[in-house]
Amino acid sequence: MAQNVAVDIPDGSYVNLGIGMPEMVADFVPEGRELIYQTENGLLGMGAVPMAGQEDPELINAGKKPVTTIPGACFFHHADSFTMIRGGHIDVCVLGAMQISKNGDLANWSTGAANAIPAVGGAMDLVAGVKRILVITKHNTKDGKPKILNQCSYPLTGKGVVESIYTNLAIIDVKKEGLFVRKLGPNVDFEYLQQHTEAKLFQYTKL
Amino acid sequence: MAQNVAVDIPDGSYVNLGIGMPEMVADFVPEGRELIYQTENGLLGMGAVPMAGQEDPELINAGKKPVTTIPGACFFHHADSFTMIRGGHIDVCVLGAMQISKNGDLANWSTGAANAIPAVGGAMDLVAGVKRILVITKHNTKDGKPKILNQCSYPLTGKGVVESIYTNLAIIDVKKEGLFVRKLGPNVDFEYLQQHTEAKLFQYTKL
Amino acid sequence: MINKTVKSLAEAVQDIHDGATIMISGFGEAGSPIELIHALIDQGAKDLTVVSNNTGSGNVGLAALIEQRRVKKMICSFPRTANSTVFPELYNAGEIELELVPQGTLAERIRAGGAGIPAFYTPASVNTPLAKGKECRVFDGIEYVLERGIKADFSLVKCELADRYGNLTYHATARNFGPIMCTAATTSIVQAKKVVEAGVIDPEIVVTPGIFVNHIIEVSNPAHESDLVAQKLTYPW
Amino acid sequence: MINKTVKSLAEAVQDIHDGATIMISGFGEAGSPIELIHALIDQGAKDLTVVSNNTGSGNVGLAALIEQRRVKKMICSFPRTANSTVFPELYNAGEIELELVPQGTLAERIRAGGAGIPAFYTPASVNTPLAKGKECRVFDGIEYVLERGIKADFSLVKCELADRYGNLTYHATARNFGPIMCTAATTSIVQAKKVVEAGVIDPEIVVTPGIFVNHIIEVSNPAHESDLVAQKLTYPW
Repeated sequence: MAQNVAVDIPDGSYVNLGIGMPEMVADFVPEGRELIYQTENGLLGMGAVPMAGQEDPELINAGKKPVTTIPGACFFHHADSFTMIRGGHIDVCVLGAMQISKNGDLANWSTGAANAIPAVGGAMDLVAGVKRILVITKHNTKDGKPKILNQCSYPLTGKGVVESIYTNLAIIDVKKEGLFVRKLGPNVDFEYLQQHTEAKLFQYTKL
Repeated sequence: MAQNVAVDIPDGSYVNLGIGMPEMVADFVPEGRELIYQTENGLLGMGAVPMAGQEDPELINAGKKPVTTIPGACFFHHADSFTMIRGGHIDVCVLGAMQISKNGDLANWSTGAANAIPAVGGAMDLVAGVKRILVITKHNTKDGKPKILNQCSYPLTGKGVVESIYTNLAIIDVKKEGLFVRKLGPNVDFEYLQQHTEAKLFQYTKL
Repeated sequence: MINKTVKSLAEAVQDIHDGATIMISGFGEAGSPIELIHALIDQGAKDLTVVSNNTGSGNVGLAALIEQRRVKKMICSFPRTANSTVFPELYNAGEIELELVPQGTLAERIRAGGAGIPAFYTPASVNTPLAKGKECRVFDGIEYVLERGIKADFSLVKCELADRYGNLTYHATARNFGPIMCTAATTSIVQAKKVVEAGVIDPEIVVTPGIFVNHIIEVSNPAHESDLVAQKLTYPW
Repeated sequence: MINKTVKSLAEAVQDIHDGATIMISGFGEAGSPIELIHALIDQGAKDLTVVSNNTGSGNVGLAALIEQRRVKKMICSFPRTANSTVFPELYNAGEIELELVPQGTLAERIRAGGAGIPAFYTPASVNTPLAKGKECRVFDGIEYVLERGIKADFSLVKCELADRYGNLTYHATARNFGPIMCTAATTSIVQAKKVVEAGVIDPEIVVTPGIFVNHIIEVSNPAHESDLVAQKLTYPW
């Protein structure tokens, strides 16, 4: 999945990676491309994971894990960081999802359950401000329920914000006309994919 | 005049000096006091006028004159500069005036004449954001007309913003109850001052 | 002579009053002013409203302040983190209030508070429960929500270098909320890893101009929250 | 490999189109990107809206661009300065538009434009002619005026050091509007006194992060406007 996302990010892009599965995208940058990673806690030019023993507890990413800097990196405060995000300066953001609707609504911050501790972080700013929102997620929940729905039942992070969905079963593009399957995973056919998806899926007509 | 203003600025104050006569206040800081000068074009900790030949055309004050920095100065951009000003962080601002009204309205940016080129600079932000606005001005215009009026005829810079007025004839405090003369200049008596002032003046009753 | 350094952590926090609103810097442990927070625990002020991105972890620092029932309300973007149990327990027991704010909105509200901007429009949270009850407005065909600036009575901030005027630099991603929180508080209280002579910090590289800072205390070997949590320590110890 | 440096001033400004909105850094001559402005004069784009604090002096730089009748509208705070005659003459002849904005409001509108904030409230200009026709609103007993963010198609900015990513530092009070203008333009074009290798500028002292910059051209010996004015030069020369 992470590799499929990485392939779709053009050379020279400024990229923000959400916490968890999205962080893995950085491991698959195709050769010859240079991407610049922004972490909303104040670093542009995030580098690789530090070697053991080299971690600095005050040089971390948005997931609060130790990182390093590339030559040409810079630090800044939170208001400047969200100037980048809200101001439309980040090209691509890769986020995880709890639910995605057929019109690109994203829910990824709260189940809305009464006893859940809601925690939103920067997700709402990212979906409002970044040019392209790519979602990376397991196609179904742990108990086998669809995550790609006609309508999200969880509280929204943003309405109509998702461009494409990368799952373990397929790559799906969110279009005005509906959800279009761009690529099927190995050993996955369209019918199987539709059975595991609540929202109706479409196939691109061959050119 | 400038000396009278300087005496009224407490030790440790952050001070912004307007263009022209207000700039002279910096020459009269009483011994034992340390004041920090902010210039809205991006310097906190403005120092003395540079020695001839030492001027840097890109190290200037709001009046676009060459300045120096004190040890402990810092540079910043315009949005941060007006965070200081608008955000209420500057203690005292000394401004020039074209007209002041009895209730502390200030007009100092435009005569409103049809062929005048209006130029406001940072004056409106300063009067809106700085804690204390002191005005330093000749008591009358070049052709002998009063500048301290019942009402300003020129377009306002700000309404009810002036705390005290320092002229060549007197020091006048703007109070809710009216204009109170705090100090008369050498060889000036109250009647003479009132004759040269349109707005009614009051005397502080002796304690 | 202007000199904003104070002699002890206790002196730095002595004026904090019951019911105060306090901004506390940090994103996770990076930039969290643990020693100042512990001094505040010792000092005793209660019924506090705390503005901070997270709610601390383990039983030290901000989590310890919350555990001592000294915080009546948290304003933050991400109250649950690895090893954070104190806030979730009190929140589920109904013993602490939460105002959840998107991280960028939180940052902008703090900056606005410091910059004399009472309110601004932002696209974040439109069409979500976090915009509920707030004024929405369309500019150029896009919908925005009105958000208010936040000010605080005090801010507690961790920095790298400081001088007697209060000019500050930061270290790496410990910078995060520190610079904007210094602007938004009536009294900004800063712990610096090192206090240097005025003029040592190049005027070009000052991050927080001294005008935004009130009290400075040198804490040359600040603890890392993760170390204290790994040792299962609880403050007060 | 990301490399934002270009080979010539002409290449740097080649995409600027007729009718563009252009932000130009500088406060007086400090920070004014004279060489980029002269390249724009050579390039030919017209009907421009220019956002800049002043209107230039003498017959060089911004004043020369105006003198060439290439600017239809100025958005600025202080259009008359020592040695500025070009703008006043055209303005009094009704040949150029002026939108006068308080300096702090101008800065905040530019910052808002760059930060995705469509509008904000400010106390500056309330009860003055500059608030005329604008929405006013009371927050906590104080009256504010609604101001809109400004974006630009291009910004022309002068800086000190730059690297291939577009990270910038500035010199003294030449910093002024540069950093915020870089954030508010679709395409930011920067003249740097020196272009250095990536990594030379300490990540802690970068003022403008590279994400806000598009094209960089090294101009190692930029002219000072006051020198050119003293020599009574007129551009094009």
